[in-house]
Amino acid sequence: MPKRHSPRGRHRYWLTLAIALGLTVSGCGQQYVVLHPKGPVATSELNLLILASVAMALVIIPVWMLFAYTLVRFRDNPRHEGVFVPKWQSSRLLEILLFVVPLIIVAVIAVPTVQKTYALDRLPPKKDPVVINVTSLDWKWLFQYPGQHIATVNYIEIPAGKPVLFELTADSPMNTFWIPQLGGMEYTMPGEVLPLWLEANKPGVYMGRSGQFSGTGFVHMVFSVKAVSSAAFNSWVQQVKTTAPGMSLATYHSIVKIGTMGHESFSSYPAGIFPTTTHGFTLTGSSPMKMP
Amino acid sequence: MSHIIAELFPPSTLRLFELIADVLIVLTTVSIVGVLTYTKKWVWLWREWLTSVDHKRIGIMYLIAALVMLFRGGVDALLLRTQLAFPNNHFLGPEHYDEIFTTHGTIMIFFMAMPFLFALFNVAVPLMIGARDVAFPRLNAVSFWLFAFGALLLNISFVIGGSPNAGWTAYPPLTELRFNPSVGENYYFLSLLIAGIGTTITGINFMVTILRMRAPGMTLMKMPMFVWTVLVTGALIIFAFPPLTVSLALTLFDRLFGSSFFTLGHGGMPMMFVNLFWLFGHPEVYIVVLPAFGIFSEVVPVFSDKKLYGYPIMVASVLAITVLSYGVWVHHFFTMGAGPGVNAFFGVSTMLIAIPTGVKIFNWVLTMWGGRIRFTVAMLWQLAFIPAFLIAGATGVLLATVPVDYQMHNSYFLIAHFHFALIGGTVFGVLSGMYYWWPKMFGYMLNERQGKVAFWLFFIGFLVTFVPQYMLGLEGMTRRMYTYPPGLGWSSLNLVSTIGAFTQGAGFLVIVYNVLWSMRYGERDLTGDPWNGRTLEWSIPSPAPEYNFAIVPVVHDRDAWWDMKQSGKSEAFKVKSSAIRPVHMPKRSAMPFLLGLSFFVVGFGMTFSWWVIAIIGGLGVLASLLYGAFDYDDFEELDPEVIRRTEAGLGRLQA
Amino acid sequence: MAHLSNQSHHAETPDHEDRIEIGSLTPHFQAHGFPWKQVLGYVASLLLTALAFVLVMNHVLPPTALIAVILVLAVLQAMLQLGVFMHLRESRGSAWQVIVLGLGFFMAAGLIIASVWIMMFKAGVS
Amino acid sequence: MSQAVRRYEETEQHLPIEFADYHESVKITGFWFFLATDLLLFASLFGTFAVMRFDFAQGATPAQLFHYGPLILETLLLLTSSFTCGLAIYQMRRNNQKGMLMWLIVTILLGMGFVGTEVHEFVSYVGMGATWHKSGFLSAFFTLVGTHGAHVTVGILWALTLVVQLVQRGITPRTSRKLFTFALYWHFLDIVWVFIFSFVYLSSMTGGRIA
Ligand code: HEA
Ligand code: HEA
Ligand code: CUA
Ligand SMILES: [Cu+2]
Repeated sequence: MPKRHSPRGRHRYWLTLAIALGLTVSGCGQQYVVLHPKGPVATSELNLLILASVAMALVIIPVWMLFAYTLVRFRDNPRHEGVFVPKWQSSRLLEILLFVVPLIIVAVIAVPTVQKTYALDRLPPKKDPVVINVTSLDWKWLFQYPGQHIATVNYIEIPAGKPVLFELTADSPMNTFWIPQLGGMEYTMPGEVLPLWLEANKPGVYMGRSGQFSGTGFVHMVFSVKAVSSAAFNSWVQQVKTTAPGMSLATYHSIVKIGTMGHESFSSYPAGIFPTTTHGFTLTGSSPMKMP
Repeated sequence: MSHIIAELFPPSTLRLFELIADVLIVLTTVSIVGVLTYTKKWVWLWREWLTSVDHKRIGIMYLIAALVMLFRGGVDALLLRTQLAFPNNHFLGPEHYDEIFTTHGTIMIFFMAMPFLFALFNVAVPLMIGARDVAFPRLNAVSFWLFAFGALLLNISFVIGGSPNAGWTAYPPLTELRFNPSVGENYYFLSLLIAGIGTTITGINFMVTILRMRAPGMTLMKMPMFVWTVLVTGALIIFAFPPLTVSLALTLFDRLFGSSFFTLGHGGMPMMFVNLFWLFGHPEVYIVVLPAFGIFSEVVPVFSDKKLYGYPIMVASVLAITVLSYGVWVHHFFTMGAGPGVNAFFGVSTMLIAIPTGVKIFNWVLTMWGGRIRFTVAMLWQLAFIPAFLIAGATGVLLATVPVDYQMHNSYFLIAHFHFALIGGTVFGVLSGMYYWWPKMFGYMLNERQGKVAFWLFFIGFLVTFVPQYMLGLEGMTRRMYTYPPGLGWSSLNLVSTIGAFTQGAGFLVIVYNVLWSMRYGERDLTGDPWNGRTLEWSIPSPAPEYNFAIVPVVHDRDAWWDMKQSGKSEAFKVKSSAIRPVHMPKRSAMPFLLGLSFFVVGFGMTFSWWVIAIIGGLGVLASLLYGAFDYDDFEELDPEVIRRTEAGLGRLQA
Repeated sequence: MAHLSNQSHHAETPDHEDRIEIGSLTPHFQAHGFPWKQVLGYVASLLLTALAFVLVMNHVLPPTALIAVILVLAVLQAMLQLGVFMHLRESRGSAWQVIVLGLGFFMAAGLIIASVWIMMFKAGVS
Repeated sequence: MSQAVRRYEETEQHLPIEFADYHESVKITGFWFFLATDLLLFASLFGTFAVMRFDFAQGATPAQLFHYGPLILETLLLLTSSFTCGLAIYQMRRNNQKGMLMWLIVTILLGMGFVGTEVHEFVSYVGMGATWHKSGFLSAFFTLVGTHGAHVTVGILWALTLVVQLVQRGITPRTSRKLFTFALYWHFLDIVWVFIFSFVYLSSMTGGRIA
């Protein structure tokens, strides 16, 4: 397993830089959710963002300066004086330079991009993650905890410090599942189940939303994520199991109906509403088709 | 009867602001119609314009249509921005908002950017390569009318039946009948299919024109840079539009004929639509930006008084961009989880495009280096493009960084990226080209002072609109939200952005004023070469005569006209009376107009599943095509005497 | 190069660059005697087709290999049609269609292969 | 005068009639480019089919549908029509109007036979309940093969108008160019069919499947 995080020291250095950047640009604020990660995935993505931004700044700022200088120095004046080389149109050295430097910068971004793309695709080798099956519906989020056999709508609780594996699908038009402070988004699509793992570093409440338009109620596809200690998580599960109502197939069908919903929890859910095989998935979700 | 009316005018079409805009357009049309009737110019309009196959006329019609559509799409943008100015705003409801961003995106890309570019293709390319017309003049008119009637079809959706409302990308299953039973999406698919046929023909037409009709001596490596970019744009079009056609047609089949391509059940596979759409969609963004690059490569040398720096490298990078741009489409759906192998491959291929693009940027700066820069309006748009496009490109590279895209996808960061590219690249480019070639099109100049006011308003407004949107993206605001609650930190940035949008609107109004004022008072261009140009279009009078070149020029140098002026041969370019020969000219034809109209009827009928109407339209299509097939009388030899008289009238005949 | 246009006449002298480039790909074309080329092309195409059918009908190879073989046969057949019946290399001036069609085939293959690749998805959850 | 120009003038006399007129020859170039876009159109449909070829849902599978009989017949008809079309062009270049027309009409008849067989095939599928509504696979199959069939149908109609024009006007640079472009179109459809029978039909009859 390759190291997924950069050494602490450099990490903090970049973070400070980011914060300084954020501060100067727009005034500091926690509202820059992407810049204030609360988990390893989001942090890793932010680090890459910063690396790439710095690399881009190294290109852009010199070019801007060169450009501004050119405009001032070579502007036409009434007496047409100054350097004037109307036929100058090539310079081998310059051309090689202008090709090689961007190539290097692209390489500097591309190599970690490839590394991280692979790394973030793999669950960290910590033992058994919490699995949450996510189904996007019009216009609400249905969460099932197959390990705990409970279900919730529009909110989840997760244990902090432990990876959570989300398995994403849809019984509706597409959406994306996004909790900016924990990490990037992934699509929920009918007929496919996509995995996404995230983790919260410490307890807190994080906003989640959909990033893919799915109709008039799409803005209401927000959910909250409450990260709590493992113990608190277990007792929450127990509480849901004992106090919440069960979900029958009829309840599920009423949830599927178009409309928005508040937070709900259920002590059980009917079998088979989350697909185990993909393709040929039916709308009701109740009779997933076998791949031939 | 009443049910037909209810179907045609459901409540959702009664939308105040759209109506205002449409009323404005209708009023303009009516007043034009009135003036025409009053001055008995109907016949003139039909004979000289609607049935014209002259590339210069077609170019001007494209230009007018594009400006109208820029207004239309711009009004949409202002409505969007007004709704988003404050949290929990109730200016537009969700249904209305969804329809507006959809039409805004669709109109701006397909019915503003593309026709604006085609306007400039038509106006400039044949003149730049010393040709009498394009390769297929009649098909050129067909392209235009398919575009125009396609645009009309989309535009009537606001008034009749209901608008599309699922974004310009129209992902199923949201666009499937089950979730979207109104006819709006039918309008979207059909209008784009119809316009798409026209676009494909344009692509072929200009490729063939450029490859087969250059003046003698103009080898490929002596072609003006703009011509090169049009050539590769043609290649992009002919390879990119078929996937679009297929993606649109298949969804339409699902909707109208009950197939199961992208449906929720029956083994439908919505992601295949996404795949096909972006197989087109990514090349499309280069289709709209490469010609803009070409325009800059013409404008910069002229106003720097200097040869284009690094022409061969420019050509090479254009070709590289073309080829690469086919291999990157997955970057629009990294987050659809095709796996790390796929994502890494397409992430890296996307980044590679930065290199040839960068080469072009450097070359423009180096072209100015050591020149004498004149800050005309055409040049100002170019100068604004460079810093803006650098930001667009840099943020594009951030988006190509796969894990970063997981956080940025569909956020306002993306919205800001592509407006920087589309406005900073394409819109600045076409406006630069419009100011540059205006005298060649109309024979008079646009007022420079007014043009500069418009430029500064638009440019500053543009920055004020879209820079805050990058920050909104980092704050987690996603696109296509009709409203947002307070307390997320989004409010003030949104307000700033809205103010910027209205500033752009003001800039646009000044452009309109600039055009109208100059029509009356603008300085006439008597020389045909007002900018001290370098390419062949400046060697002939403004506006160009019907036959373009009395005598086809012979090219010896890359900057052909510049070379003639430098070597003192421009006088010799005056026409020798005895050298004038008859010119093979295409004849005007009603077929293109009627074909477009028939397609419109087909589209309208299919939208409502009124098959009788659709079949009538189909018969019209067939009849037009048959007429075209059996019409052998479609060109004439222009009498040398006419040419002699015209040239003499322009003072261009050698004694 | 001389100033061609000065003595230019519409029907006779090159008005267009490609007419000067001509000779780069001259048409080979035969109009006398028996159309051997066409007949041989037809026979060859029948043979290729028959081969594909026979291979599949008798399942001579494992499926994957079989599919590969018939695709190769299809490509050969396409080249045959292009060469024999479509006179691919004939043109007046440079044979631009060779380049454009070549690119087209390349893109078409890329489109199909890449689409299948993309749609295979991650194999489950790791 | 340069060597290139001289070479041009030498070759011009040897140009086949459809290339003889400059303006007409430009149209041939254009038609080739059109074929390139049509190629991509079919590629998009092939891609769709490739991706959806196992999405049978509750619908029929290839094993239940496809049979060698109609497939062999269709293939033979189309390959032969490609050959006769080639002969028509051959006669056109020899300026043999009668021969040209005869082969052209044979081509049309063979094309009609092809379309008829295909329609029959489709009708039998639908009779078995395998409509394109049933599954993604059937949608993709009918659309890909149907688009090809529609192209052939358009080709037949086009050829009919050409017969009229050729009878009316004889073999001129213009009519010959039109026939030549028709021939390009026709052979192109033959190529597409080769890929259809290989990739759509035969591949699914190999007994296995590539995932
Ligand atoms: C004119 C239009 C245009 C142009 C030119 C571009 C150019 C680029 N675009 Fe953009 N893009 C769009 C229009 C455009 N884009 C649109 C409309 C969308 C969204 C559609 C939608 O979803 O609705 C989009 C979306 C989009 C995405 C998808 C994001 C997402 O949905 O999650 C990505 C991701 O990779 C991307 C990347 C790029 C890149 C890398 C370039 C590159 O070509 C940029 C290259 C240029 C430079 C990099 C600057 C100059 C270079 C140098 C000075 C050299 C040195 C530089 C380096 C070493 C890096 N674009
Ligand atoms: C070339 C393409 C192009 C251009 C030029 C523009 C121009 C503008 N765009 Fe647009 N935009 C897109 C292409 C383009 N856009 C696309 C493809 C989308 C995605 C759609 C989707 O999600 O599907 C999009 C989406 C989009 C959004 C996101 C909506 C959302 O996701 O919720 C926003 C929001 O700010 C926006 C704003 C603007 C603004 C302010 C302008 C300004 O530049 C406009 C300038 C204004 C004018 C030129 C108008 C002038 C008119 C007047 C002054 C008359 C006033 C009269 C009356 C009000 C009656 N655009
Ligand atoms: Cu910015 Cu904390
Ligand atoms: Cu892209």
